[in-house]
Amino acid sequence: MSTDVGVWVSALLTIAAYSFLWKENRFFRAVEHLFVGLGAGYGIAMGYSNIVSKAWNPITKEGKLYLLIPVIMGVMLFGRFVKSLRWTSRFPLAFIVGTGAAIALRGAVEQQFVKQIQATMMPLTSVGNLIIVVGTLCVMSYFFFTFPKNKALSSVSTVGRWILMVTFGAAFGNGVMGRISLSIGVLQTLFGEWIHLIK
Amino acid sequence: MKALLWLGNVDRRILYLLMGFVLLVPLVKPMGLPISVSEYTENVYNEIEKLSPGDRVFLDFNYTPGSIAELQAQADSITKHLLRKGVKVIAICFSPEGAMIADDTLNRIYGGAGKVYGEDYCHLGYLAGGETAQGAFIRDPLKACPQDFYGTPSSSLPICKGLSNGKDVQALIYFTTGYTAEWIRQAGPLGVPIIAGVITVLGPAQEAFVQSGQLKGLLVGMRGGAEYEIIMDEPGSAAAAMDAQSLGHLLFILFIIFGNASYFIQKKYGKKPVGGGRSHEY
Amino acid sequence: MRRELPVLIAGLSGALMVAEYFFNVGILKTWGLEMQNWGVIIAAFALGLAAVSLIRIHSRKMIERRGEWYNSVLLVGGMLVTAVSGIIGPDTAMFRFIFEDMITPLGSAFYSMVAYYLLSAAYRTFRARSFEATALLLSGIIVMLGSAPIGEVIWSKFPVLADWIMQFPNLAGSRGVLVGAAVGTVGIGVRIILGIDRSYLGGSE
Amino acid sequence: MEAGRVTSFIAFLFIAAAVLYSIRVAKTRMPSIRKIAGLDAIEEAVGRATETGKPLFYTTGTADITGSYGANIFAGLEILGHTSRIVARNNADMIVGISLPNVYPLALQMVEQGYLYAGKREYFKPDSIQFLSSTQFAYASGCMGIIQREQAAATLMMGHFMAEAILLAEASAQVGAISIAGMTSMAQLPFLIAACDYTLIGDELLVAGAYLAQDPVKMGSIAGQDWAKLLGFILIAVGSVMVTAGSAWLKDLLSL
Repeated sequence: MSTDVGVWVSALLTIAAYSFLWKENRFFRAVEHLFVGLGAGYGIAMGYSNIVSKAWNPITKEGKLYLLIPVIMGVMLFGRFVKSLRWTSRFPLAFIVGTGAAIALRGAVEQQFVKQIQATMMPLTSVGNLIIVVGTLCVMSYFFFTFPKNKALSSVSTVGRWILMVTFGAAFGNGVMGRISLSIGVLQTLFGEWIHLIK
Repeated sequence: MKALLWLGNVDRRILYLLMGFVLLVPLVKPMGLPISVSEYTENVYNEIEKLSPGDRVFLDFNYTPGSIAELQAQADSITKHLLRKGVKVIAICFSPEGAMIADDTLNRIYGGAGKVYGEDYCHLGYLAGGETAQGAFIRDPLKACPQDFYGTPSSSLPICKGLSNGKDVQALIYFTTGYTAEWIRQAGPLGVPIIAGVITVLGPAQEAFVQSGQLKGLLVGMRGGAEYEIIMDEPGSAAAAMDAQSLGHLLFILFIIFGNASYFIQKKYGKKPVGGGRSHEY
Repeated sequence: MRRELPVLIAGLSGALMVAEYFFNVGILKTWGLEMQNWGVIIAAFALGLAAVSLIRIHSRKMIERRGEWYNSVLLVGGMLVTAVSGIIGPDTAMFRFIFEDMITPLGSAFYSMVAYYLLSAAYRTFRARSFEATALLLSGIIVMLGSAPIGEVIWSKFPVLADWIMQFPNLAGSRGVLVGAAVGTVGIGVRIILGIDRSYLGGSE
Repeated sequence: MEAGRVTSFIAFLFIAAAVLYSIRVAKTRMPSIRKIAGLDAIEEAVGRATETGKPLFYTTGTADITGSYGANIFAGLEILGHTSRIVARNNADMIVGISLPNVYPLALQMVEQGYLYAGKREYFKPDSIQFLSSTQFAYASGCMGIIQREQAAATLMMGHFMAEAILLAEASAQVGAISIAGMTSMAQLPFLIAACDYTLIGDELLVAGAYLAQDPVKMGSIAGQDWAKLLGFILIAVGSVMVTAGSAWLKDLLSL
């Protein structure tokens, strides 16, 4: 058994969380609330250092007064908590939504649309390439929604659905490994660091 | 026959106990099944081998403590490899919790080897704003991060000298629980070689970027970490966990078989099968 | 003005970000980069939003001693201690303790529980009841056997087969979805920038 | 013009034009859509709830309307409106679990409108829409509690879900509920496809939402995006044939 306080704290918290697997209970609810609180507190600490380095210091030390604009917008976000000021939070939100949508859009056109199409232009000389090219086309046609129904389209999109199922199967198989990894990690901590069972 | 039907309806708590037990036994008493190294992991290794001493790379730790089991082995091994190559590392995070993980990893590996902070490695901390922040960072890292994790002006760090955009580093390596195409969208246009380490569930969706060459290398989950430990000849926690992985997978497959066997028997004898989506007959 | 101005802000900032990407004009580039940095600053403020709503909900519970109010004490107390010690500095012993011995084990425990549910879900519902379900099941099992070392011991070709699934049919499936998603991203972006779709801005009304 | 971005710019213009044109057309004539399997299943699910006298559970998941999954949440809300109309018509019961403060008032409004359309305003119970928690696992355990306590006859999950997806699906399987899910995340879809009775895959969710709400902007956008996808389809097909025949002209053109 470990004699370290930290190890004991983490082991007991883990057990309280795992008790949920048996039944929802008060210990689980307690650690769940604690976790929410710690996470939010952590977020504040990190956000604070961002604000200091990116806004406070440049404004006070370098005189970059125009940075007051994003600071004011940041403060306006909190308007949503006051009924009469609720409308103010729409301005920073609009900025976040507008820039965010544009930044995702421009990258998506080049890297996800053009580059991916280019990479799919392959010589149809091997079974593998044939599967990639035809498969991609079939899956794309599964996501045509408004074209008039015809036999060719519906049979191509059925094949697309089959390919999607194989894709999902692969992700499922992978997912199993990922989730097992996480529980192994917990067991390694519990039985390695707390009870010294794993060497 | 009755036994098979019973096997199709085991209480979930028994399953949970079984799984805990099956995972624990090989951790306590390893079986030592061989782990082969995949082509993907070799590609990542070769890609890092191409770097020369003095080159700089960005390391992005985009994961929370919940996924340490999946990604820490990858992060540790790659960092060790970079250390061996004498490459300089600049860490950055776009998830708040990643900042502490990056801090621990670099101090343990680079600091532990006697490398100098600010000279051989540095940690620029957490940057809020998701993809918008990633875009800002790759275009002008020092403008995006005027201070490092400890509050030192980043332009005063020797390692950041002459760092005006993403083209000034030789690779971008990220470990993530959540990105799908974000870095490819933001760093791809600059032509920085990108290497990704992702949690296992995200693996399949990245294939499209590997084949197109937008990703220069891909490590997937704990297995990827274990393979990298093997290739580096420093087996660690991930390699040790692979036996448990094997038994865990067998348990999954075994119970999927049990479930299917009892499903088909019930169907054959005209009973309403237990379980199975889309089988709700009226 | 309260309704129109936000639409205009979203449109202008979005249009600038698109323009600076495609056109090599110095002033656009400078402003584009500046906008991205502003986004980071605003996002940093947004991190405090969750904290404020949590404090609002839970201080009410504490004052009224409603339900399990002691859990609210735990939540708000934990938040304040973490925030203060983190602001003092990431190197303080308290902050390290909270991160390493509380946040880390709890995060790992919550996420890892999913494995257990996944096992019971796979067991209950993963049935070869149709052609499609069988395709999913088979590809799943092959990938499982291909990635766990035991699969290779059972049959040396499992990893090869699993790799084949990943590199061909899976690639086709992922790519088909990816291209469709790219088009969708552009569609939403255009709607927001031109102010045709305002539902995204109405959330806080 | 930035070097290497000419094709991207043209592609952007094409997609934007297709979307804008189709929205204009949709304002006078709504496009028709192909059949989406999970949509008819909603009637079936409500039917089950009516027969058994047990409630239907509906949730939109753990993403906010302002984030990158906002579109999914709106689709989830639109389908909620449609579902509540059928629920009201059949005098069935429904409970809605919400995880985000921003989504709560919208859900309330959607359900009330559904009852109004069905002419059953007096049966609308605001308490049936519950705010659970904006934290992932607190929300998940809240949903699981409702599903099991109320022995839900059907569970509908439409919106965006992360690791909690499998927890909810498993909880509804345990009580034998019909489950219908819809989301776009490739990482979670496999688990839902395996564990749920019906699943709306990827964009099917968005299309279903727009279709049920008969929103000309969204429907038009979907029709426009179809043309963009068709462009991609044709480029891939022609490009591959040309490369096979030994000409990389089209492929290289895309690097411009």
